[in-house]
Amino acid sequence: MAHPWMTSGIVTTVSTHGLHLLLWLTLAWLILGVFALIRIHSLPFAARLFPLGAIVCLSIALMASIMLITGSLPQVAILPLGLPNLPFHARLDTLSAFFLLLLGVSGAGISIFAGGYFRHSHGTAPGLLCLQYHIFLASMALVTLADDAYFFMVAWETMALSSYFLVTAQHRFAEVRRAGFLYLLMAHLGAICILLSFGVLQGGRWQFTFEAMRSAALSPAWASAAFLLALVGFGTKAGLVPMHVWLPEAHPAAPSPVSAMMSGLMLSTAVYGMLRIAFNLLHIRYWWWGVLILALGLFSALYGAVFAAVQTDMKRLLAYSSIENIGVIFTGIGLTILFDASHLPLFASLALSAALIHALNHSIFKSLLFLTTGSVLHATNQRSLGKLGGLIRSMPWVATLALVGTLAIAGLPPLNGFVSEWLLLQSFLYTPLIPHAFLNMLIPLGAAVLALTAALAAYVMVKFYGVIFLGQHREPSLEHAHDADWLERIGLTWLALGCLTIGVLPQLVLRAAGAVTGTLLGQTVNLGSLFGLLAPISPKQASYSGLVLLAGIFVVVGITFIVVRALAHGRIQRTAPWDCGYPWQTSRMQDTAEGFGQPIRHIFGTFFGMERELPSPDDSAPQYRIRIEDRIWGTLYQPITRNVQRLADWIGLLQGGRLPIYLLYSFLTLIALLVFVL
Amino acid sequence: MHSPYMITGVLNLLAASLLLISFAMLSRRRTQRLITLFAWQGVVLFASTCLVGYRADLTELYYSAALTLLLKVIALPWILHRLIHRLGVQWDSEPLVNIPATMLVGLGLVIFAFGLAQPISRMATTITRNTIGIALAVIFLAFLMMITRRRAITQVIGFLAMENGLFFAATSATYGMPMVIELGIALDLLIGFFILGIFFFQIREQFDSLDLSNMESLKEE
Amino acid sequence: MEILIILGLPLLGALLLALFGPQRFAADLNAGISMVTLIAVVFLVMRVLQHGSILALHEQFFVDSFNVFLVALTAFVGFTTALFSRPYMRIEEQRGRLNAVRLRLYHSMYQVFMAAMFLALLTNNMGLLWVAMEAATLSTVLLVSLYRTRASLEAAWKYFILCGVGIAQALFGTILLYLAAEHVLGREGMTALLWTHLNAVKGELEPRVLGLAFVFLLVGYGTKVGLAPLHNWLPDAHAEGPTPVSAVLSGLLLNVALYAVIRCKILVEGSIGTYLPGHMLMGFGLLSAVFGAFFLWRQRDIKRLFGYSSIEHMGIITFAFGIGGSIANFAALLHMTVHSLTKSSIFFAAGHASQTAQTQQMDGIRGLASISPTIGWGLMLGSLAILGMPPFGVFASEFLILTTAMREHPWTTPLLLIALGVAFAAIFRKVQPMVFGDSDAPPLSHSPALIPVFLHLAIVLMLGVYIPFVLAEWYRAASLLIGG
Amino acid sequence: MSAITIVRQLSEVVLAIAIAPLFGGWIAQCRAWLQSRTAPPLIQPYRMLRKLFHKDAALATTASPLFRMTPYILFGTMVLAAAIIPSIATDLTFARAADAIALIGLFATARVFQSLAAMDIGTAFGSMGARRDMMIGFLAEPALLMVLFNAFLLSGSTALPSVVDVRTMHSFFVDPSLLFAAIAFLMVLLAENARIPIDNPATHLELTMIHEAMALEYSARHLALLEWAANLKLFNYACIGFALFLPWGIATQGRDGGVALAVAVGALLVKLVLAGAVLALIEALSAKLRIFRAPEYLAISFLLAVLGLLVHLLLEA
Repeated sequence: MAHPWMTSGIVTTVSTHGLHLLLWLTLAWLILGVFALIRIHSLPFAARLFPLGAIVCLSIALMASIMLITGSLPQVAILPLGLPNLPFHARLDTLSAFFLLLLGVSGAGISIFAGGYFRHSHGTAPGLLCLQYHIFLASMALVTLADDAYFFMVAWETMALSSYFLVTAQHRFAEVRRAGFLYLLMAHLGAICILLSFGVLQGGRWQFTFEAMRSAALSPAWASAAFLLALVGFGTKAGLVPMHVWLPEAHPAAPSPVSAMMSGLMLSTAVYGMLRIAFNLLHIRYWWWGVLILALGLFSALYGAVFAAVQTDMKRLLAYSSIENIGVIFTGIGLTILFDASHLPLFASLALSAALIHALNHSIFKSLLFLTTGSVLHATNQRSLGKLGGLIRSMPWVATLALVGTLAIAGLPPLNGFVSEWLLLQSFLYTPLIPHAFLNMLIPLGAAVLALTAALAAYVMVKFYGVIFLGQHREPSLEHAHDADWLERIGLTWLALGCLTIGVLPQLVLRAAGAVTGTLLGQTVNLGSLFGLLAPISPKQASYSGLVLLAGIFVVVGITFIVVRALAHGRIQRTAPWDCGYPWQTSRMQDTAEGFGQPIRHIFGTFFGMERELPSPDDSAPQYRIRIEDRIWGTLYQPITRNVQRLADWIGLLQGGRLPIYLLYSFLTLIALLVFVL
Repeated sequence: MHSPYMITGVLNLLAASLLLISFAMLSRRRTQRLITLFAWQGVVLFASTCLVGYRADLTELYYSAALTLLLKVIALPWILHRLIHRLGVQWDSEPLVNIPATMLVGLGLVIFAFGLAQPISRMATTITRNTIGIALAVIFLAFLMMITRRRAITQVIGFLAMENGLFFAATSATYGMPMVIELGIALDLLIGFFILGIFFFQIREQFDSLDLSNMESLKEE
Repeated sequence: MEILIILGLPLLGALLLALFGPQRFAADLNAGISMVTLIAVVFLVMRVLQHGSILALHEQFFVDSFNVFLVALTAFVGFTTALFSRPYMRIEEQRGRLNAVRLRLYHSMYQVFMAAMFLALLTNNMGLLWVAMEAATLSTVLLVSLYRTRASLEAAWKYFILCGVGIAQALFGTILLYLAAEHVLGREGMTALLWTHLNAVKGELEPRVLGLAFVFLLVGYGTKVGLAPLHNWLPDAHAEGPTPVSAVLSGLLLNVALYAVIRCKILVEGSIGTYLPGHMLMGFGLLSAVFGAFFLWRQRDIKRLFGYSSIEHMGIITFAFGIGGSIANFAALLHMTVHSLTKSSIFFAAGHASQTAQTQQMDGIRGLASISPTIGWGLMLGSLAILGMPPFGVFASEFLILTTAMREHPWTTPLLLIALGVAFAAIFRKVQPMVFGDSDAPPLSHSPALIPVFLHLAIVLMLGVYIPFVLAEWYRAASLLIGG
Repeated sequence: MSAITIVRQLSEVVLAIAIAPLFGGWIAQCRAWLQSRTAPPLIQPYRMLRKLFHKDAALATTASPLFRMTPYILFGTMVLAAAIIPSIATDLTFARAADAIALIGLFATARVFQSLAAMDIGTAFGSMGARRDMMIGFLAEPALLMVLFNAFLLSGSTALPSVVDVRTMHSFFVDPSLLFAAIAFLMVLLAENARIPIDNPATHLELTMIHEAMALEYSARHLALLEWAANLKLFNYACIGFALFLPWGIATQGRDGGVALAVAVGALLVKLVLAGAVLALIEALSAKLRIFRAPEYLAISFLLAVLGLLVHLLLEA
């Protein structure tokens, strides 16, 4: 396509050598990390490196966007590394470029923030932390660039490993260790499934480059097997229910920038992997795959939202909300497969754009929110919602930026969260065109579930923001909570601006997503003009303009304000809040997080394993305690461990300690083999 | 000269006696008896080796016969005797699991061994080829003996008996291995045996008995 | 003439160390000898790389691409282990677990053991191979029982009896082999046991006899490889011997035993023409992998734990050799290399760890990363490497093995994956609390020798992302030679 | 866009702002009649607003800027919504800026801001009200979406102007599925606008109220804006309902000269009068539900909407 930018030389060189440049940038991260080892114990030294990493992030984002717009894709390269008969293949196409863009944009904000975040570090030495951090970034970039199974697996597991070490940075706490163990174990099992999936994909020709897999023609059974394995593998990493158990443990355990990266970036790489296999490596898609993913996605979304609503730890709450958003993304993928399988490419690309944009949005606002929790954590040393409150007065910066994130993740116009959900609902509207009697009656209910989830998300975020930043301080110490320092503010502001920009000018990202859908599905939705309406199918069908909404609200509010001031007056008297005739109220008497979750517990009681401790009426120091548990843990995972234990006990009997018995074993083996050969 | 048949007959007789001795070892309780039996095994081996050597006039077989005489008839039994005197266990007897049953199993093993030896002896060119089965049987019986025994020393004797079986197999199947190997094997055997000798005392001072039932602490509890 | 140096020097060293062992410099002498041996090996390797395989001393010795790489590996790990054992043994001596006399025994036996392994690898004579294996067993028996504790004696005794009996079976197998060979090659010139000659005529050897012979050889040497259910000696010996010995047992002896099995397999497969031996190996391999993995689940003793892990990995390697074919053999050789490097480094770290905590019970070992980070991270990274975490080399070989298995025998992959998964959970849940968390134990008196650990891990890491051309060619030639 | 469009747009907005309180007043009047009370005059709402605007605002000491911004934001969003919804004409400047789904989003934004403001003071009632309001929100939204789905199936669009245009093409044709949808929408409307049977705008008993609980801390001009915004919200919902179910009279694309507009205004007034009466009737006949009966109530509306959907799919297929 002839683009004005093409004239400028840099852009052309970038777009022709994009892949190599990207690989070098990835290497730059690694070098930065190794460099940090020089003064491994000096915190300021490491802290100075993070912004440099952010610069690399920015350049990667920039290049990725250039590639998406003008790049001559795909580009391939073969690295002088890897196995002798299977060197590392790298490939840059629109899909990987899109996810690199995502990585760069959010990564930049997180890295800048990290520069200010890591302060008095206990646990892993700062230099080592810096190394692990940048290895994590680099491995995620390589995952999107890998073009053969081995390279992919290496990058993938390196990602898991580095993030594991980051999660266990404060390994002195037992629960952190437990979380880390659970995380790495699940990650590894997932990786085994992915490996198996590749094993199936190569279709018996023992070619492990993705190129070969693309051209492999699998029988329906094998294709489905590969797809299911991939679903389990990537679903585990993405935190799809019921493979999600590690997520609410691991994300809170990590330092906040790491939680942000895991939630915002790493989960997206899982989405990338799913798309890569489903739409690029597999040559065909069957409609029931779509139904399966759709069901899983919707269930995860609802499950995540409901559990997030009853959390009392702010980072756990965000972790569950990640499960919800991943569910939404996979819902989009499911719809895409459904449309694609029933040969409706336009709507398929609509759903896929929705999924991609939501992945991008999620990475931005979830990073933003996790980082704000980081600032709050630093300012108050509190993670429990029950001990926070009123921070909007002591930390206005964080509070304001967090508000942006809150509104965005709650899916409210005119911010970015709404755009993707709107697109997704739009694509739901066209499901009646799918030629399956039952499906087009059932799937609308899916839309209803999605709407319910979105509204629940709003509920959750109101709780999150209201309890942390609004109201009165639940602890006296919060009076002196200090606001974020300047690096942190820059990082947060960057991400908040991201939320706003995408919300107001969704066409920007719609173009990026369009490039992807163009390559994967051979069709793009109606992109519209950059500042015009967002009307993916046609303005007649449905249209939306965040810009108008934002501007409109501002104008009306402005006018109203002026008018009110002109006609009436601005006089104000400060008084105490209405105490309902009970003047001895303390700040502890505010509504608590548990209280806010109560309607959810009441309505969705069947989801949880709950145990309550109600105080007795004549209790001098009454205590109300409630524990919410994940049912899936007890029903699915404990039995597995129990059986392994039992099996291990049986096999353990072989090592009974009696020499004659051992001799008997070898004797019997000998006899058996002799009989065998005779 | 004597007729080859006669020599073959004698050889077969010796082989049979070897088998007999193995069965006897399987059923003996007294350590001392076992040692004597082991020595007898050595004697039989020596005789058979000499005969084979004479029949196929191979000088190196005489060497290995001499080696056998030195090692298995004189040295080892003597050392064993000294050992059990030093350890003062010459008179102690050990419980055996149900001798008739063991005998029956042994019988089964012998049949199995003969069956196994068919293809081998069919292709062997030696005059003693049909005794390979017996050699194999001796090995199996020694194995069985090791399994059924509870005392360290008796197990070692079982081990040595197995070595004898192997040696017999070597001579009977192939007129013995090349001399280098023979020497190597003998050397290993000797060293191993000395190590065992040292072991016995260490085990004694640690466990104050040579009963294997004390040595069952390393296991999956 | 490198071969003579490689064989003679350790023996000479053993003699020297036996004569004046108690001196202070004994440990350094030990390391020095190993180093010179290593240098000689390097020369030998270069010769082989230039001129291909060598026959020497009336064909009694034979070096081809298969065993030369094992020789190199053995010499290398032998050297690093000697380096490691200097501070380790000194600390043990301070702790009063060993006295000068025992140390002398240790050093000289260490060299004898090395010599025996070199002999086993280099000899062309199946009989000498047997003798060398037996010699290796005897020397290690003394090493295992070095502490003279009840447990170590028990372990050594079991080790001796089981391996002795096993090796006896191997001898019978050798005899049968000789019988078959003599039938073709004749007694004259004693070529009937030379592997090269056997290999030349393997097609004419009587199949049934060789089948029987292979069973005996497999059971015999397999016992030393630690294949389930012949493995029972292995965990005890690993747990109760001094750590350097556990390292060389796991890292080297098992490899050498497997090497013997593979040599036999080449002959037998050539003779009987079916895949019977391969299938036997696969069966043993799978059994060991699965059993090993499940055994791991309930371990309390750190060295015992990694002993079982050796069983599992030997199972995997054996399985790969059983599959046969260039890629599987390649993977198996690669796995041999990375396993012995990783496992020995793990044992180094584990040894220092148990010295720090003054116990081998894993419940007693805590917070290594905070006491002495090098030990802690060494243990952590080593364990992750052995668990097949990329980018470490173990993953490379496991990747190849798994994918080949998927193609050749799909039904085996679930078993292997279960084994890998269980092993991961079992080992990692034990290692993490040892490395992380808090501890109040004092650091070691001598600075631990962890250069070997990180050297090994670095090599393993490199093999994960980049296999040098030389090495690759080397493996290729070897795997072609093994064929199957 | 031509000048006439802008004029049309402005007049519609002004009209909405102007008559929204009147609509609220009219409902109150009807209720009074039904309860055989003497009704307050129709212009009572205006009086109240005027009075509130001239009072001094009493602001809690713990209030943050968010608390003071919220009334303006609420008012703003509602006015914007009024500008987007085709109440008298479809060819408007802003009409395409948001389809029905986006409108729901807009209302959600307003709701979230109000809830946050309610939590800002940190009294028990505020956050209780916020909690309940959000609950109603997430219960109502699925039903609402199903209603829109229904409309989409009928007119192939979720953009209200297109809906109106399409539906006014074939005159007075009523699809059976619309019946279900309409009832569902009505139920949602009651719930969303804090009316009986979910909430009682007249009560000030702290434990039962929802909307009032959130407005508890507001006074003077802030309260005035809140009330006005609430009236506008009700008005907007009514207009959405008209656009979806009774579009006749609205000046459609092309046929929107002065006369048509006049007709449209008249039609709108008539519809409003009728709707007010109906609402009042419902409110008079039904009693307020316990808060935890709300799920059942909204589940029923959801059920109706889905039934409408199925009926449609069945009859079309």
